[in-house]
Amino acid sequence: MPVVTYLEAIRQALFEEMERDPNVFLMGEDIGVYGGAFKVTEGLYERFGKDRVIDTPISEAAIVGAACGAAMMGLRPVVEMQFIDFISCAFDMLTNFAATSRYRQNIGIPIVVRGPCGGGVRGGPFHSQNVESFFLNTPGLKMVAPATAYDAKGLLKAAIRDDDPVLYFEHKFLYRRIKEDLPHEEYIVPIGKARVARQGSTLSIITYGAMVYTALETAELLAKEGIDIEVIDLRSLLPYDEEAVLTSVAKTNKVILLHEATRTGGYAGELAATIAEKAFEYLDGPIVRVTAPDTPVPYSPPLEDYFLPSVEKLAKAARRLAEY
Amino acid sequence: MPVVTYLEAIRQALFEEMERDPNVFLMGEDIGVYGGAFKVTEGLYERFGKDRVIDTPISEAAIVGAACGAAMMGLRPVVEMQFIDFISCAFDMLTNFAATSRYRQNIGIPIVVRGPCGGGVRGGPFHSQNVESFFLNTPGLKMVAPATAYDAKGLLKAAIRDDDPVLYFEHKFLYRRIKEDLPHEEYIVPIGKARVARQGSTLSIITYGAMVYTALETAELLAKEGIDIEVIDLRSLLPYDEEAVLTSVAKTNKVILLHEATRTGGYAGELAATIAEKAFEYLDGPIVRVTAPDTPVPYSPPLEDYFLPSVEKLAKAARRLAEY
Amino acid sequence: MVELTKQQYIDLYYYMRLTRSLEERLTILFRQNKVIGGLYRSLGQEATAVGTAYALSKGDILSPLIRDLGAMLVRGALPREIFMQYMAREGGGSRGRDLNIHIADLERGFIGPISHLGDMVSVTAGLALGARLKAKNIVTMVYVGDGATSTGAFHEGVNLIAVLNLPTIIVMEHNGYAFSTPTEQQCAVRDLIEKAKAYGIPGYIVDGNDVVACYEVARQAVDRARQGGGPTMIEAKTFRMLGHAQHDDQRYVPKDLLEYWKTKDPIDNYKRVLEQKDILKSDELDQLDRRIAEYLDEELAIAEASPFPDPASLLEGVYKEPIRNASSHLP
Amino acid sequence: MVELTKQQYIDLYYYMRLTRSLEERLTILFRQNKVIGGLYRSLGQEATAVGTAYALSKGDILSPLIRDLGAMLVRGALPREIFMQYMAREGGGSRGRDLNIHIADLERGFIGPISHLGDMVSVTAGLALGARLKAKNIVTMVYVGDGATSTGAFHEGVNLIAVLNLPTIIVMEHNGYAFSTPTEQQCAVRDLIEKAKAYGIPGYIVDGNDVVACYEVARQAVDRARQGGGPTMIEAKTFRMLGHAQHDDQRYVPKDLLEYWKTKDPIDNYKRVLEQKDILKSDELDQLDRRIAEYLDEELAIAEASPFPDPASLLEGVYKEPIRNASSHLP
Ligand SMILES: Cc1ncc(C[n+]2csc(CCOP(=O)(O)OP(=O)(O)O)c2C)c(N)n1
Ligand SMILES: Cc1ncc(C[n+]2csc(CCOP(=O)(O)OP(=O)(O)O)c2C)c(N)n1
Ligand SMILES: [Mg+2]
Ligand SMILES: [Mg+2]
Repeated sequence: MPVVTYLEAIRQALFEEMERDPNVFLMGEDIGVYGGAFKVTEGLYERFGKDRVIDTPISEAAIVGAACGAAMMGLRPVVEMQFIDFISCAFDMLTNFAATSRYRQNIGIPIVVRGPCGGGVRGGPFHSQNVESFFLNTPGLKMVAPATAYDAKGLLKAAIRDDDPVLYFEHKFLYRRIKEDLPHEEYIVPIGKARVARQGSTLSIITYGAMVYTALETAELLAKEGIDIEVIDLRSLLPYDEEAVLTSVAKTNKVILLHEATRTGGYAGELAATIAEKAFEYLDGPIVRVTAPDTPVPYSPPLEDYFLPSVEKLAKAARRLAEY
Repeated sequence: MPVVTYLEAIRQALFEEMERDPNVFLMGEDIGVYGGAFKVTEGLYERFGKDRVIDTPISEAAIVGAACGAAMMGLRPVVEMQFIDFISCAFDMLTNFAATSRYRQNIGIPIVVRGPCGGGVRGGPFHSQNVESFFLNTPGLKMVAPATAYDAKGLLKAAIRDDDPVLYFEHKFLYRRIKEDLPHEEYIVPIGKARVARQGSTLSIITYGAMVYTALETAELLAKEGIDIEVIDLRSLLPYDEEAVLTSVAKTNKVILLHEATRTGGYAGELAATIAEKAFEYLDGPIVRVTAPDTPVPYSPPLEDYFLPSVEKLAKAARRLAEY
Repeated sequence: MVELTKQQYIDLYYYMRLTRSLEERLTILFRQNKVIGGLYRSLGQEATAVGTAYALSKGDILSPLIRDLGAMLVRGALPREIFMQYMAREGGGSRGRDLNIHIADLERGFIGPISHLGDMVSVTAGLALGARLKAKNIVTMVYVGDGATSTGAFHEGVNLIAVLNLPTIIVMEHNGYAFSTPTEQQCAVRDLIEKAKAYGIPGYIVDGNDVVACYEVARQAVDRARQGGGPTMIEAKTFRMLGHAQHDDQRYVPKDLLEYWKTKDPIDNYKRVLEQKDILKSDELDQLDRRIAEYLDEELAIAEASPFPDPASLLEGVYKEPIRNASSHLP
Repeated sequence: MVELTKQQYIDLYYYMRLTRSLEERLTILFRQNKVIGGLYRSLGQEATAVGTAYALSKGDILSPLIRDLGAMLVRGALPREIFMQYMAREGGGSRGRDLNIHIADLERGFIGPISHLGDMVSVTAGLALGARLKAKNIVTMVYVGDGATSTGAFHEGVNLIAVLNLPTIIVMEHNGYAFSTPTEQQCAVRDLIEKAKAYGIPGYIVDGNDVVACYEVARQAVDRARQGGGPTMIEAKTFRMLGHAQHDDQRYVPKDLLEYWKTKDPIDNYKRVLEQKDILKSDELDQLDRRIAEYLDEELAIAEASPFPDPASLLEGVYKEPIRNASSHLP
C-alpha cells in the first residue's frame, strides 16, 4: 500500500471519480493550469482538459451558482474555494439556492464545495477560518471534515456520489503533515458515520479535523496518569453520527467537546444539546467545551498558538473532568 | 402613556435617535419615499430628508459596506434589510469586514442592521427566515431580538448607541399584533440583559422573539395543571445574559430551550452547552429543545402551522419534562 | 428578419391574453383571500415575457422573474398549476413549499427561481454549461429586472456567462421601477444595455411592449447562441402598470407616466396589428378571449378542488435520503 | 494639465524607489524566515500605486490592494510599520492580529483592506458618504485588481458610488494576471475601462508604468471629485513582474511578455525622465538611493527590536467593552 499524504488522498479521490464518471468536473480559481493554490488539483487539467477542469473568474457566488445549474443537468460539479474563508461570498447561493432546491422544486443539487480550512499556518483572519457553524442551521446541506488521508479520500468520493450538496472541509495544516498507507482497492467512507479513533473509559473527547490529533496526543499523555480517554472523530458534521456520540457518552459518562472554531456558536453547541437531551441519564459530569476563544483568527505566532486549542489546555480540562 | 405597536416602537426609536444625534442616518431599499416594505420608516424621509434616509440600489453587500465606511467616519448608520432573509447577501461583509475591523485595525464599526425576521405570515422559504445562527460563531458582532414593544424601542436605541455592529431582528409577526403602553420618558434597554417574562418554579423555558408569547401561553395553560413555568425572554442573543439563564436553571432545575429557527445548529445549542457546562449540578432532567424541524420554512398554511413550534407541542414537552 | 406564421402570430396573442386573464383571476382570488401571500402582476409587461420565451425551442430552459408568468405559460405551465401555487395547494409544482411561480420542470424547460434577486443568472449559466458538457445543444434564458441588475450576483453571473461564452440570453426587463425605486436611483445609466459593454456581450434594446419585436430580437439571440455565437443581453423597455404587489398603490409613480404607458398597452396594440395584418378579426379575437375564459374556469375548478398539502409530508424531500432525527422534536 | 514642481518630481521617484527597496528587504527577510506568511511583491507596478496616491491631499483616504505598498508609503506609512506587520510584531499597525499591509490610520488617510476581494469598494464609498454627511470635502480612492473586478462586491460598490455620485476614485490595476489567471479568462473585455460604461462613470486608461501619467490622471479625477463632479474609474495598464506571492514562479506567464514589460520598468524609465528634465543627475539619484538604503537599515533595526505581541492581549479589542465569559475556556 503506497504512502499517501492527506493532500494527495484528496487528489486521488478527484482523479478516480473523474475517471469513473464523466459527469464529474471541477470549477474554481486557479485550479487548472496552476493546479490550485495548494496544488490539490495538480495534473488534473493535463489529464482531463479544460472542459472538465475549469479556471473561473474570482466570483465565488457565480461559481457555486453555475455548479448548481450544471448539477441540475445531471452533472457532478466539484467546486474549489481557494481558501474556505471565501465561501462566505457564496453563502447566499449555498443556503438559499443549493440547500432548498430539492425541497422546493424536487430537483437535487449534487455538488461538492471543497476548500482548505483551519489555522496553524499563520494565515491570519481571512485564511484560517473554520466555517462549519455558518452552515449548520441550514437544512438541505451536508458537511464533512476528514482528519485522516483515508477519510479524506473516502469521504470525498462519498461526497461526489451524494445526491445532495456537500461542503467538504479539508484542513490545510494536515495537507502535507499527514501520511498514510491507503488501500489499493476502491473504498468509500459513508457520510454520517463517525470513527472511534481511540478506545477509552474515563471520558470521551468528541472532535473532528486537525483537532483529532490534539485529542489523541492528549490521550497518550494522560494515559500515563491513568486517565483513559476515548476519542471520537466525527468525520461528518451534518448529518453527524448521533449514535456513536451517545454510545461513547453512555460508556464513559463524561465528555469534552473539542473544536478549533471559536466557542460561542461553535459546533460543540449542537453536540451539547443532543447529549444533554438524549444522554442526560448517563452524564456523570458537566459537558465541557474546549475551543478557540471568541476572537478573529490572529496572525502572529504567539497569538495564534495561544488561540488554538492545545494539548496543554485540553489536558488541563480533561484532568479536571476526570476528577469530577 | 400612549398605546404603541411593536412596529411603531421601532419607528419611534429611529425617530428619537435621529433627532438626538445628527450622525444617525438610514440606508436601505425603499425606505425613503415609500417608507419601507412594512412602513417601519414611514415619515422619516419627510422629516429628515434624503441625505439621512437614503434609498439604495438592490445591493445588500454594498449597503452594509457603505454603512461600515460611514461608521468609520463617525456616523451611526442604521441599515434596513427589506426582509432579514436578504442579509445572506451581506454575510461576507458583516462577518469579515464589520466584525473584524476593531480587532484588526482598532476602528470600531457602530452600525445597526435591522430587518423583519420570522414566520407565520405565509412568506415562504425566503421571507420567513430566522438568521441568528448564521452569525453566532462570529466574534465582533452583537445580536438582539426584542419580543415586546418596550424592548423593541429600548433595544434599538441601545443598538444605535453601541460602538460595535449590532444585528437587530424584529419579528414581522409581532409588528402590528403587539401593542403596549410605552413610557413618555426616554429609556434604553441594555444589550446583554434578559428579562424574566414570568416567574415559575417547575421548569424554565428560555426563548426570545415571537416564541416568548408561545411560551407564556403555554405557561398559562399548564398553570391550571399545577405546572409552574418560568419564562426567560433573552432579548439579547449575542452577548446573552448567561447569569439570568443559569439563575433560572438553578431555581427550577429543568429547562426547555425554545426557538422558531430550525433545530440542528439553532441557537439552543449554545444555551445547552453553557447550561450543561455551568449549571450541570442543578439539572434534574434533560435539557429539552423545542424548535422548528429541519426543513426550509414552508409556505402553505397547513405546512407552516405544523412547522412552527406551537403551544400544543411545547405543552407536551413541558408536561413530559415536569414529570421527569 | 424572422418570418412568423399565422399560427405563431395567434400564439403570441393567446399567451399574452392568457397571462392577463389568469392574473385577473388571481386578483379576484386574492380579494377572496384565496391567494395566500403576495400577488405580483405583470400588467403591461406581458409582451416581454411572452415574446422572448416564445423564441425558445424544446429542450431550452428559462428562469423567470416574478413578473414572467407569460414566459412560464409559453413553456407549457398550466393555469391550474399557477392557481394551485398561488393558493398554496398540494398540486402546485412546489407542493405548497414555495410560492409564486417558483416551480420547475426541466422537461418543459423552466426552473423555479428563488427570491434573492440576481442569483438565477449564474444558475442559468450553469444549466447551459452542464448541457454543453453533456454535448446537448440547448439555449438558456434568464430574466432580471432593472433592480436586480444592481446585485453582485447578476454581475458575477453575467461575467461568467461571457467568459465561458455560454448560450445564455439575459433579458433585462426595464419596467421603470424596482418596488418604489425608480431606475435613476438604481443605477447611473439610462439604458440598462450599457451594462452589456462591461461584459463584452452584444446588447440590444427592444420595445418590451411589442410582442413581435421581443420575439424577433430574442429569436436572433437564440439562433446565434445555438450556433455557438454565445450570449446576448436584451433590454426590454416596458412599464409596470400596477404596484409592486397588491398592497402597493404606487402613488410614487407620476400619473402622466402611467397615462403614457397606457397608450402602449401590449395587448391592445397587438390586437390592432392582428386586425391590420388580417390575421384575426375583432370577433375572432373575442371568441378566443371567451375560450380562454372558459379554459380558466375549468382550470380554476380543478385547482380549487385540490387539497392543501398534508402536514405529515413536511419533512419529505429535504434530502434524497432522510437524515435521521430530523423529526425527533415533532409531537 | 497639472504642473509638477521639482520636489514633486523627486517625491515620485523617492516613493517608487522606497517601495522597491523596502520590498527587496522584505524578500531577504522572507528567505530568512523572518517574514511570516506570504509576501506579495509589486515589482513593476510601483508607478501605479505611487502616482495615483500622490494625487490625494491631506484628509483624503485610500484603501490599498496587496500590491499597493507604494500608495501606503505616499500616505505616510513608515517602513518600520510595514516591516513589523510582515514580521508579525506588536508594533505593526494591527498588533500582530492581521497581516500584509492590512493597517489603518484615518489621520494619515488609509484603511486596512480585508482579503475578500472587492469588499473595500463599498467601504471606501461609505467613507466618502460619511464625510459628505459630515460636510467634509474629502476624496476617497480604492484599488482593485483585474481579478477583483469580477466580484459581486466590486459591482455593487461601484454602482452605489455612481448612484450616490460620491467623490471616490476607483483605480483598476490591470497587471495581466489574477494569481495564475490571465485577464482573458477573467472577463471578456480587453480594456477593463469598458466596465466604467456600465456605471455611467467617466473612465480613463493610463500607462500604469508611467508615474507622472498616473499622477496626472488621478489628480484630474481627484480635483473633479473634490469639486462635486463625482467618481472616476481609472484603468492602469501595468504588469506583475513576479509571481502572485513568493512561492509562485509564474511559469504560466509567457517569457516574451515578461521581456516586453521589463523594458517598461517604471523606475528605470523614470530615472531617464528625471535626467532628461534635468531634475536629478545620475549621481544625485545614486545618492538618494543610498539615503533610502540607510533609512531602511534604521527602520528595519527598529522593527527587528520590537517584540512579538503578548498572548495575554489576545482577547483585547474584539468589542469596545469586553463581553463576559469570552475567556472562560482559556487556562
Ligand atoms: C437580494 C434581494 N434583495 C431584496 C429583495 C426584495 N425585493 C423583491 S422584488 C424587489 C424589486 C425588484 O425590482 P426589479 O428587479 O426591477 O423587478 P420588478 O419587480 O420591477 O419586475 C425587491 C427589492 C430581493 N428579492 N432580493
Ligand atoms: C473573494 C476572494 N476570492 C479569492 C481570493 C484569493 N485571491 C487572493 S489574491 C487573488 C488574485 C487577485 O488578482 P487581482 O485582483 O488581479 O490582483 P493582483 O494580485 O493581480 O494585484 C485571489 C484569487 C480572495 N482574496 N478573495
Ligand atoms: Mg423593475
Ligand atoms: Mg491582477
